[in-house]
Amino acid sequence: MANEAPAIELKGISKAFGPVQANKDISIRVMPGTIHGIIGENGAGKSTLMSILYGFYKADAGEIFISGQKTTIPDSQAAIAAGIGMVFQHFKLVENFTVLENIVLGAEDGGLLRPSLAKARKTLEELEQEYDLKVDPDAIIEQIGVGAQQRVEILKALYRQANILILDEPTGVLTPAEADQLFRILGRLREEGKTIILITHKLREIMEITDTVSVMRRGEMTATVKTSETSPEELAELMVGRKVLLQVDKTPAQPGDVILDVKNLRVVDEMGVERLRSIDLQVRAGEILGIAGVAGNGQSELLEVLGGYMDATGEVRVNGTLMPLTGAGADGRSRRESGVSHVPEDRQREGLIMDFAAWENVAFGYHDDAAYNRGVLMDNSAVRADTEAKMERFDVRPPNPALAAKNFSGGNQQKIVLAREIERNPDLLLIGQPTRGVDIGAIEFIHQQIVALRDQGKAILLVSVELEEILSLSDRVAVMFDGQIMGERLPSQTDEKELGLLMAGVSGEAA
Amino acid sequence: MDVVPKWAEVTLIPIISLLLAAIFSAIVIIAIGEDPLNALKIMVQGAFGSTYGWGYTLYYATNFMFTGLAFAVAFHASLFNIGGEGQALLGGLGVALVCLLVPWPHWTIALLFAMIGGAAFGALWAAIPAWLQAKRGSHIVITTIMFNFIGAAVLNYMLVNVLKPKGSQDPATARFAEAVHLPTLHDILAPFGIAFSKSTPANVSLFIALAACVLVWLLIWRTRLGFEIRAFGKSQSAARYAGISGVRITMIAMLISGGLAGLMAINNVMGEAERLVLNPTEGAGFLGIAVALMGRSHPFGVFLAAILFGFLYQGGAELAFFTSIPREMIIVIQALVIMFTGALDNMVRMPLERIFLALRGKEVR
Amino acid sequence: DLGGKFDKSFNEAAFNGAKRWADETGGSFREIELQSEAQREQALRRFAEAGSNPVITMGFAMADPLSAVAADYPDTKFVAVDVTWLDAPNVRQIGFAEHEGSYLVGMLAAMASKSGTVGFIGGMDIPLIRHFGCGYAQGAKAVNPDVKIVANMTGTTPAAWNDPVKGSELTKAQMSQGADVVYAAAGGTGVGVLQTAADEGILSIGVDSNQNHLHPGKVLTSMLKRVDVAVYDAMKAGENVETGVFTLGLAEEGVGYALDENNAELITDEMKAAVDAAREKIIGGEIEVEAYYTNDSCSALDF
Amino acid sequence: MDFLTIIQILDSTIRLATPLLLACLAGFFSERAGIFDIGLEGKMLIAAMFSAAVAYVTGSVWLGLLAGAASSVALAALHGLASITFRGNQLISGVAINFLAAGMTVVIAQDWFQLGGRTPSLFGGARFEPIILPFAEAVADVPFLGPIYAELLSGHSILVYVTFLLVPGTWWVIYRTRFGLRLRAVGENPAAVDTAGVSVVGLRYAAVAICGVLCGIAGAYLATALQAGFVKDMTAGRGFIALAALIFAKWRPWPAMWSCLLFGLLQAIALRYQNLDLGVFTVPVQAMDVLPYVLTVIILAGFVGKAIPPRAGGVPYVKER
Ligand SMILES: Nc1ncnc2c1ncn2[C@@H]1O[C@H](COP(=O)(O)OP(=O)(O)OP(=O)(O)O)[C@@H](O)[C@H]1O
Ligand SMILES: Nc1ncnc2c1ncn2[C@@H]1O[C@H](COP(=O)(O)OP(=O)(O)OP(=O)(O)O)[C@@H](O)[C@H]1O
Ligand SMILES: [Mg+2]
Ligand SMILES: [Mg+2]
Repeated sequence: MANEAPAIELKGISKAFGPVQANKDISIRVMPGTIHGIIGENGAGKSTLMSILYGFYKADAGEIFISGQKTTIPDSQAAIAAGIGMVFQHFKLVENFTVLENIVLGAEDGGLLRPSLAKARKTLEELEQEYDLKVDPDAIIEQIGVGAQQRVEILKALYRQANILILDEPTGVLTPAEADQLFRILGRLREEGKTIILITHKLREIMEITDTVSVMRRGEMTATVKTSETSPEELAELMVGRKVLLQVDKTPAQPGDVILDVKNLRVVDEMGVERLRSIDLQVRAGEILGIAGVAGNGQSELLEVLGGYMDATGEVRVNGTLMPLTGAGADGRSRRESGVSHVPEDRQREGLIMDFAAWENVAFGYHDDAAYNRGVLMDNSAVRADTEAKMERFDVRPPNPALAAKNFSGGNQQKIVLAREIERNPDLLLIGQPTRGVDIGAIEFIHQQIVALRDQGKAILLVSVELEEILSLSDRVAVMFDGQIMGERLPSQTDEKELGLLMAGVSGEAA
Repeated sequence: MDVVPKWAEVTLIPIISLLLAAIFSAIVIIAIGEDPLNALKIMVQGAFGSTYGWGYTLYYATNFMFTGLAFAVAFHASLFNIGGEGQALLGGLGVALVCLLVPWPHWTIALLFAMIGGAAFGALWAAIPAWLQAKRGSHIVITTIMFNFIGAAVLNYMLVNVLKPKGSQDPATARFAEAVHLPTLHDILAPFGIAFSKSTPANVSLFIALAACVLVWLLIWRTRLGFEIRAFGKSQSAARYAGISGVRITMIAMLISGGLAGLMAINNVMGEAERLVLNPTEGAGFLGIAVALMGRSHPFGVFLAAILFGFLYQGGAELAFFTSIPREMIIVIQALVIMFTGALDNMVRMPLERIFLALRGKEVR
Repeated sequence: DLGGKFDKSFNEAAFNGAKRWADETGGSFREIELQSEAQREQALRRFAEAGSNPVITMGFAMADPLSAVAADYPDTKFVAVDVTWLDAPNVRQIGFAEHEGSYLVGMLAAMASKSGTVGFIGGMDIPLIRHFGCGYAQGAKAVNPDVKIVANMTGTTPAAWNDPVKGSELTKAQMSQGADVVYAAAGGTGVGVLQTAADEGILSIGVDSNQNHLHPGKVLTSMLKRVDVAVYDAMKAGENVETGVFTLGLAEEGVGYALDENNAELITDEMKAAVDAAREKIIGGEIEVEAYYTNDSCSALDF
Repeated sequence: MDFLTIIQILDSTIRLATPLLLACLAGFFSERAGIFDIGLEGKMLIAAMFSAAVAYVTGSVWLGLLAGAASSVALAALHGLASITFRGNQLISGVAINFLAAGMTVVIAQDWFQLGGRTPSLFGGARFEPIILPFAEAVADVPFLGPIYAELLSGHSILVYVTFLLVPGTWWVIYRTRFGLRLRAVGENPAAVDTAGVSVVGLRYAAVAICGVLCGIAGAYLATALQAGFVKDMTAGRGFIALAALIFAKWRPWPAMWSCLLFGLLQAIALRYQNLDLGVFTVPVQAMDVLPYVLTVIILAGFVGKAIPPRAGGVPYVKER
């Protein structure tokens, strides 16, 4: 193996976006038939580096060698020709196209569509057999789950006969089950002799599947080690530059009286499909109720109803007072007034306005607050000051209130949302996917904040597809499947396996 | 993450863009066998060379400020209100009715009510498309286009069949009473010992337009409502999460927008013509779109763009007086200005960015 | 007027009059085509201050600005075409009896029509145009009491003056209603009317200046409004042009119908005879052609 | 109203709908590729002027058509430069192009012909003559079908038939060819096209060019088929109506045809029945004049509902900032 040429070798890659040096003189070599992990904080430069390898961005300096040959990759076309495929962090699919159309796009043979599609359909079946990548070729992308969408991205790469596959934060949006399936697939691909680069924030995955791993910090490659010769703790330290607690340490909860009381909650969407079927649940002061479940089983709807912006029938009580579920009073603002804070699942679409400056985002939703206003006018300087304080306390980087939300990394974007919602010290905090796409340094911090809030005697409803997260944070775990609550467990008395079954719809008794 | 510093953004880029527009205009003028430098001299002289020129420049600018602001407000809510023309027409009707139906004792009171009338009619004309957009999802671009045509017909009907004085050949209302004539800049500045040309249409409305700029700025950047309008405009999904009602914002933004467009009438109808004629707006509503977009929907930008177009209008008129350059040449120049300052700005910005990057290349992290 | 020079009718006629004067006398004149309402007054002052004398204005829309400006320049003479209702000492106001001219072409239309249906296509729906239509209708009815008159306006926005496509469609629509002679008083839109009439083999009638040559043998005639003459005379008179109100009707040769080699074979002798007779009668006052303005309505045609 | 009248109204509908449909399809290609275009009006106008001018000078309508298309494509290229290459504001660029055309046409025409921005009237070979379909005369007297064929279908200029053939053509290109797939994709998510190794810029320029050609034909149809020459501003707002029709049709080819025909029909009716006499009172001409617009609004509010534009529409494609 030593004398064999590396599948990929990068030499002295540098890239700046305007003033930001995203990559500084980076060199790595990845051997064929191996899985190479890349970890690093948000904004460390991982995605940029890979985008350069895939010809999406052009490097300012540096050389690329593919299996020994020096290769210039001016655009994605060249990358594809060189046998490189990439699954981006934010998928690059045409939402209203079918799976098949997305796969042939750019790889059609001939001017006419029909033959290309027919051929693709055949190849697709073969690929499905080979790697059990199951997707309905005629499904519309926006109607299939993220897991399936990601399989489409992988199929896209394989359809283009990629030998080198790059995955940027592939499991960020997947359930454990889906993640395990993904890793089985990656395993197969490795056996086939394909080379894989895996960017992730989850050390468990690194340890589980990679052969070698590189660590990036502030645009530089700080270390490359054999996975077998390292430990999560060491990696975490390399990555963040300090010791990181990988487990949440929390005292047992002292539940107080009921804060959130939900009875027979139902939601029917405009297509007449039942999204929530008679949900009953309670959250007490000083406890965290975790809602586990595969994405798309009603968790989002539950949060939106409780958050006040989806119509529903049934009863929702906060501190004993009935919340309107339709018409006037059924909106985020009134909910906030009655002591409910909400960290939405999708920070980029709902939690933040990406074009707004950080300080505007901190005021967002609370812009009526007396503290932010002087008479009829808003007191922007007050908001800015408050934002600086919050950024300080939540250690948002860079701590610059004037910077637009879109220019913060995912982790820091999430911190801004949390700062806004937690600092209101609400009676009830609704929080969805708190650490999706966020680096471990930030995860540790966010988890601490959540627990701290609980210890102040607040009620917290946590929705996450990360079982690990659910288990480590929650005091009680409820599992949702197909708009229903399949069962409730105590973290101490259950495990990922049992929950996995519940999430798959195997009812509590059976499990 | 902007590379080009603010000062350059607001000075260098527009100036270079204008230069480019001027150069291309010159090429066209040469092509039709005229002398561009002379033309430029005439335009600048005519527009800024005398209080007389200023009077007209500011008069046109006033119109554009109103319609520009109107478009900008709606645009902040990501509503593309092409209906400024029709809303301004109806505003004219409102102003005319106010001025004709009541024997006003003094222009101040008349102006106050004329403003209410104009704004109300303009807002009304915007309200229907707004409601259709908010409630029925009918595309506001179509509905406002349609309402421009409908507004023109309404005005035509009112003038020809209702408001036209009997026996007059001119499809226009009677002249407004002396009492409601607005003081011109001449009247206003005289007390301060400033001799301003007597025969220009610029009038108090100018100051109302300026006030409107300030108020709109406050509204958009300093009030809760403005915050909500911008939030809704940037991300409807986020607005929904925050409990900002889309219907409410759509209606309010469009009402304000239509109201501002309608307000224009106090300048052209009450201030200048002092009666309501056919087609009193003469495309100011459409030009407002360009003015707003060029001004980046910021009141101050709108103000500058409005002055610029006031200059082009007045300078253009002078050009027509003193040369045989066809009047359509002015439209060409306007087009080039809009193109270069509004749409091709990156053509200037990109090279500048490279320069500035090179300058501060050292201090990159 | 905002219509613009070379509209092939009204403003162009004025321009030609001015040119004729310039060519003959070698004198010079300055002209401006307005593009905005505010410029009406502006232009008047500009010329007055520049010492132009007389200052000639075209179109009724100049009346209002004139009333404001004229007084400020007492020793400048103004000539206002299509304006008759101002009281200003230094303004020569020239009105045309368009209804009389229209009456004559109306007669010709009715006589030339085989179907007994004639058409009228106006530009923008304004009183002046109705005035044309009204005279036309009376003329047609005079020849053939039960003639059918199809009247249309092109539109209600200024675009109506420059929409030949709509002009064509209107012509076709009127043909389908039986019209076989169409009178166009619609500026640029008229170009489309005459064109379509020629293409479809029916007759058309031009307006203001002689448009017979546009489609030789296919334009029945043109209602002449001798703006050129008026302008020419005014310029000839120069500084000391006589002020006051002048209405140029048939008697003054201010209006009439065009007869030239292009339409010679279309106008039979008896048609000519009949029309000329009517002309005399109108001049003699035996025929009273009703003007639309008198009470904003028209007995012969309703709009 | 009698059968023949209906035929005549429909006949006029077709003539009025043709330029709308051409412009509408033009906008279709551009906007499906993610480039908003409110400059249809301007492109039609300049094409009308150049087609008429060149047809007059050369005496060949086909050369005229060519010139018209070329001029329109030139403006389209300018729009592309602004909105694709320099990622400018597509709306401003569109507005500018409308102004530019409105001014340029008159300035140039005046400079060439000294007719105040008109072009001389066209005769014979310099115009598109109506085409009489085979046996039109023969079957003309056949009851019902005869007139439909002879009056309604026959006797239009070649461009009309081409235009209506373009509808299935467009449908086929967009939904059945590789180019169509990529075009739709680039309008929905350019990043997907880019990462698939296809040039976003290339695709968008292609779309804009097609838009230019179609607008060119539309302008030429106005000036050399419907009319016999150019008159300033002769497009009279048809570009905007076409835009409305496009949105109305939710950016789909067949509905685009129907909505254009609807607009044409409404206009034809309005032209045919001014001053409708309802016995009690007569509807004023103004009311009939705006009928098409009023009905559009009503239909829009009543039946069409939300129209979702191509997702990437109007936003320049930027991957680095
Ligand atoms: N398109 C872009 N334009 C400008 N700057 C960018 C762009 N993409 C990334 N950057 C800058 O480059 C730096 C590295 O970004 P990159 O996406 O590579 O980080 P990352 O390691 O992928 O972060 P994450 O873990 O959140 O995915 C960021 O801090 C950002 O400031
Ligand atoms: N267009 C851009 N301009 C400036 N910075 C950008 C841009 N796109 C991404 N970035 C920065 O690059 C870094 C990584 O961004 P990336 O695209 O990987 O998503 P992200 O920020 O990691 O979000 P998530 O963590 O949810 O994936 C962040 O610092 C982000 O702010
Ligand atoms: Mg990344
Ligand atoms: Mg990330």
